[in-house]
Amino acid sequence: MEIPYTSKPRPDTGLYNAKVGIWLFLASEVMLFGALFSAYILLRVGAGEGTWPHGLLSIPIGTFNTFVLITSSVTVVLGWASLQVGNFGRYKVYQAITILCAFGFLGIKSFEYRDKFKHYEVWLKNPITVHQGGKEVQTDRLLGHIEYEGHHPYFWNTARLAGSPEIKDKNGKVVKAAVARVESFKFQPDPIHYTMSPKEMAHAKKESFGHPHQEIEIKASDVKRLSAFVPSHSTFFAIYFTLTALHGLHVLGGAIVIFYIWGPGAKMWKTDPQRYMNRVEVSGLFWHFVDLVWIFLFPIIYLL
Amino acid sequence: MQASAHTDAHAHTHDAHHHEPSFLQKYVFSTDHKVIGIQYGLTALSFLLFGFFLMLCMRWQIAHPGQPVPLIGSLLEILIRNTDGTPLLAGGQMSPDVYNIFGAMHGNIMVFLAVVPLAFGAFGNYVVPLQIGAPDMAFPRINMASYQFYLLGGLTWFASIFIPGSAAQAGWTSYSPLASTIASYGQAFLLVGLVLLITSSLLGAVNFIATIIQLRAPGMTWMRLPFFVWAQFVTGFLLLLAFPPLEAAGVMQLMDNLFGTSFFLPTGLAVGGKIAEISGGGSPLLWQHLFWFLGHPEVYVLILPAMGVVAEIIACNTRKALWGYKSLVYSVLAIGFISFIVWAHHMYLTGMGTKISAFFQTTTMIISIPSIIILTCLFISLWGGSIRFNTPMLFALAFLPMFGIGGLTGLPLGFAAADLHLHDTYYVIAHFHYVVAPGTIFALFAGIYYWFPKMTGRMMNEFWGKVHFWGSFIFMNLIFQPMFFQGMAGMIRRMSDGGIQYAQKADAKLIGGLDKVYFDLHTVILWAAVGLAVCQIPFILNLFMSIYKGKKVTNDNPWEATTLEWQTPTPPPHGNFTKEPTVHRNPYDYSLPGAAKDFTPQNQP
Amino acid sequence: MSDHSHSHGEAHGHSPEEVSKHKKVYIAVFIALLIGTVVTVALNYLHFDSKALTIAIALFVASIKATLVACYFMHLISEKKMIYVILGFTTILVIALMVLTLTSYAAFPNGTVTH
Amino acid sequence: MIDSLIATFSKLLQLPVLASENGKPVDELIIYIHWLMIALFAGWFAYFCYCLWRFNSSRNPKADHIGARSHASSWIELFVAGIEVVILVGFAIPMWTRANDVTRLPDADKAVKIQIMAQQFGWNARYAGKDGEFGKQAMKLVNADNMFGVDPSDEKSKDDVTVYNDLHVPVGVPIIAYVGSKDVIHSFKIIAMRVTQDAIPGMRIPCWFKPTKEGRYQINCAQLCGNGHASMAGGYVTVESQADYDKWLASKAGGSTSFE
Ligand code: HEA
Ligand code: HEA
Ligand code: CUA
Ligand SMILES: [Cu+2]
Repeated sequence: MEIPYTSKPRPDTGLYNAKVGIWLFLASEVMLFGALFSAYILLRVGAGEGTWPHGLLSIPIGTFNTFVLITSSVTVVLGWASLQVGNFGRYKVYQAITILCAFGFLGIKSFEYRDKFKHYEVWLKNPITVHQGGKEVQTDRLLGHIEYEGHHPYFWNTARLAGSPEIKDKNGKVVKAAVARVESFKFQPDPIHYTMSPKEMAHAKKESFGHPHQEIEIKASDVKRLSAFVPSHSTFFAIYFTLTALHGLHVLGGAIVIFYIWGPGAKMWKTDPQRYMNRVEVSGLFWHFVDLVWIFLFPIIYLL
Repeated sequence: MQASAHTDAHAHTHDAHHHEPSFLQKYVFSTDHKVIGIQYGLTALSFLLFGFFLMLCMRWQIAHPGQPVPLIGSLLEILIRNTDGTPLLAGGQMSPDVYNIFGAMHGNIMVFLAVVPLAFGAFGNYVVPLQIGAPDMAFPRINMASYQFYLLGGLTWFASIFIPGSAAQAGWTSYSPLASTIASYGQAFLLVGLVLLITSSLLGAVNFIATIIQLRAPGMTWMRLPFFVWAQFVTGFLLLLAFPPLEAAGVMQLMDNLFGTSFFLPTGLAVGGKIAEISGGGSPLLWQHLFWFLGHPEVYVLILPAMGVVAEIIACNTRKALWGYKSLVYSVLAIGFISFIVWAHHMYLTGMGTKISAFFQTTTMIISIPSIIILTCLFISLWGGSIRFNTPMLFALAFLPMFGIGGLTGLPLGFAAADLHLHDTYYVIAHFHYVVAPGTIFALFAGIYYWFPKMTGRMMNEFWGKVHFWGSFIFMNLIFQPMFFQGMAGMIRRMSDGGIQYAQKADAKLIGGLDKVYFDLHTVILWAAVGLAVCQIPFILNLFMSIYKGKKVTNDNPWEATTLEWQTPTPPPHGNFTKEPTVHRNPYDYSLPGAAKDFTPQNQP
Repeated sequence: MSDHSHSHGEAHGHSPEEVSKHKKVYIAVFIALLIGTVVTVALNYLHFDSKALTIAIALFVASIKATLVACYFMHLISEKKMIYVILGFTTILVIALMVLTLTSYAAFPNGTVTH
Repeated sequence: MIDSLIATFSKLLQLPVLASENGKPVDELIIYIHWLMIALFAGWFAYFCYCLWRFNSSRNPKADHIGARSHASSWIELFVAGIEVVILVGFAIPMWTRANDVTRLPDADKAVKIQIMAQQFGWNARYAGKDGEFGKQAMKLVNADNMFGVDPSDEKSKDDVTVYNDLHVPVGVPIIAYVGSKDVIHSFKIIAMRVTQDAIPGMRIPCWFKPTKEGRYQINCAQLCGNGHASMAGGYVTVESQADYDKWLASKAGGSTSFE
């Protein structure tokens, strides 16, 4: 006996197997992202005054990426619709756009990530005076960029400032080279801090527009805590990176599947067109779901 | 349909179209649900044995604090090492760390690597497509991937015991912050393995549900499904929808452990006298919520397939229809649904307010009603039967009172006020072991004895089966019954010394120390556990020897059952049925008035 | 499980006219999604004084967009009953997860302190 | 009559000594539920054994397709779906009021208040001192020498008393314990008082008990908290007369405990 309903729908349910499968899978995905969104809400509601970073992500980039993803979503359905009328060439073109969009999205996202890894917050032991929003402000928490020996380093944290000794294994071979201690570093503070309200932040940005960055020297001994915008910076970045990375993995997975069906798997269009269309539809459903998740992700992490 | 000779010939011509499959294709990378089912079964049984072995070491430690583990102590000393390479079992004695490691691994292995894969992966895979008259699962290759992810996850856990610092030691519940404060990669291995296992069960669940929805044979309407299939169907949904939140939680805890985030770590945490270098701002309770959101449905994943197996065997061996088939089906659906909203009964003692705990107490009481209905239906099914006491039936019958004890003792735990005293004592241990060990495990034994002839064409030995049954039955009760008393008296679980420090410190003026009897019971339990182990030897021998030496079955339906799996050739060929079966009747048409035989198969017009 | 001629399953079941009608719907939805995005972002730059209002608007627009995607791109508007059942349960459960978890935090007795 | 039944049952079930007022409803609840459980089990088990004997295939070679039917079946169905539901749910509702009794906090003004801070592997406690009020506390003041985050500049904190593993409480007075932890989750449990409260880092959650018997009791940790979980048994509560308690409190100097 062969497995039935791989391409034709079962009469009483009206569905073919893969369609049932993908919807079940998506149901489980709903629970997965639902749990993460719950965690987001909880951490956010539970965050103390002035500890939840906001306004640190680039809204224009996020918006652009949203457009990219929406576009890819519409090309998927249009491609599938083209197959419905037997227009394989049209389908090929539409899906090519989808795949390009997918990788475009990931490219932009990785660019954003990179930017975060060398953007810092420093908590000082004693407040200092800096320009913020056109006036002099006393503060012990600064955002900004580090310059050290002419580089903008990635991933620094408090421990990095203290350096680390050489590590040798049993045979005396050096497994990890010594890292030199940092005495002091240059810091270019941003004109804003997330402890400001959105309005104050917008104001500060406007005021400082066109002014060059001021540069200060910070002694390592004055630093209470230093962290790049990495997951351990705060629960905000923790959930930001977790959610977007998981979403990114879905984008990647979806793109690979769509590419496989589009390229090497396209032979099936000749042998079993109905099943081929089913595959396109099913991969499309997954793709729309990924888009749908982003529709919620974008406002809650970029805007709120 | 009973003519095997004819089928064999057919199967052969059918196969001739394809290449003769190689050994690898046939047994290792098979996409045949029956082979995958057997793979699941053997792997899960091995893990079951291993989980039991860990527990034997622990029971020894509890009964003999400070003494080396006999026989294998020195071997363990070599194998299990600290992060700095020193042995964790100095002189073959289990340190508290090792006790915690074994405890956490026992819980995790038993639940995720032994019972679920056996009940869902093995029986579900082997039996469900046969019972609904399908040629295979809806997605055979995904089915294979499901097993492979399971194996990989299991091996990850197994391997983690031997890494420096050894495996996870924060209990199977992995509560944060404890799980994030132990200096070993054990917890990370546990979480990675967990993600693999969740992937496996996700693939499995999608496959099962899609198969049951789509591949039922003509005439196999929903209300003609054998109860076992219903149980698996609901179990599939539990796995599908309850596991993802744990996956999310697992990923977050992995981030906490490896990338220094603070999802579950609050501000101001100070471990070992130092303020932790973390951002803080997280919530330890969030982990508990996400864990138990899975945790509770998970326990029904452990029990529902077992109930399914028992129902099949009882119907067959009483030679009559199950009483209240519809009530059974609706109850199992109700359990499935309600099990998602009772989870916080594991968290009463976190101190959440009266209103929310009233809500969870209500749902907990409500969910015991469908369980009672299921059990009652099975009991009433006995009435008017003609009961055959073969080995599968003995195990199935024993399941009923054992589950009854386990289930009933769940009730006091379900009330926040009573749980105040019983929480985290051996009473809880006894409660759930009554459901999972003499409950589920007995049902699984029953299933093995029952379906063995279908898988191999030979019967298992009845005499040794009965020895296995009576030995297991007696020793199981000797192990778990005393725990109720210990727990009620206040003995707390997860004590590496069996609670002895309470007694030692009990100077004359101290009120409420534990009496010596409760510690003496440790010895009883230890020897009962050893007895239980010995009683498994006849089973293991019987299982493997019967494959070659067992009595050959004389026809495809040795138990004279009605469901479709018995209407195939033995063992069923690739593709299962020689021609698509058509279903004409209810699943349990035993002893129909006026019928020629006392059973009428579902595909008989 | 009424089966109209609408079913997407049947082989080449769609007449070209129908498909071009569908395509128009897809394009319309696409434009609606773009507009929705622009609206959310624009509103965000207005900086309402009420934080709750900002959140409510953003989530409202997002829900509309999500509904559009689900209904039209994913064809949920004309899907089979079985799918509705599955998704219905899922929705209930995900809401239960969120609501019960959050309320249980709110329900601690008086005197509970959380940092 | 009921009381002596309860006392006998308490022994039969191996319930440990009870030394608090709040523990009484807990024990009674446990006992009532066990009566119910035993009744259900005994009934079903008797029926079960009867079936196995009566419907053995040698005694009853021909099965009946339907089995229990007509009157019998509908009666049993009614009995099951009806009685058991009623007992359980009907039982449940009065129990919630009990649950309320157990967890509803007594009037804070009339109670002795203690802050508990669990750590691996022991119990810190802080008393409000003579003035009956705790000094101000803040998270940001928490450091290695000041684990309760007490504001030393606050007058009210001057007479606060902190102890390690050695608690004293007066008999016959409600005690409110605000339970927290500085590292992992522990659980504050005094078995004879029937009081249990998880100690969760980042939270401070109140629970209460009202001791009725003077003497020394052990504090147990009921939540897995690491390799010292089993030996986290060094904490004691001494229940004594009000006078002794006052004397003890006065003998303690103020200040705050540090980590280790
Ligand atoms: C298969 C597993 C399984 C099953 C089915 C159940 C079933 C139930 N469980 Fe259990 N439970 C666990 C596994 C299971 N549990 C585990 C593993 C834990 C501990 C986890 C941990 O902390 O590590 C736990 C812990 C646990 C707790 C938390 C305790 C604590 O930590 O303080 C609670 C509290 O409400 C509870 C309640 C219940 C209830 C009300 C049921 C109900 O569904 C039971 C309903 C059944 C009945 C009411 C029986 C009816 C029978 C009859 C009426 C007939 C009787 C007569 C004869 C048989 C002759 N369970
Ligand atoms: C499905 C779940 C399951 C099962 C089946 C078991 C089975 C058993 N468990 Fe376990 N247990 C747990 C789940 C389970 N347990 C969990 C979740 C915990 C809590 C952990 C924690 O604290 O975090 C726990 C904790 C726990 C404790 C408490 C430890 C403590 O708190 O300190 C104890 C103590 O005695 C115990 C004992 C046993 C025993 C004696 C069995 C026996 O019943 C074992 C029976 C097994 C067999 C008889 C083996 C049969 C094997 C074969 C027949 C092999 C055949 C093989 C081939 C053919 C290859 N378990
Ligand atoms: Cu502290 Cu267990
Ligand atoms: Cu539960």
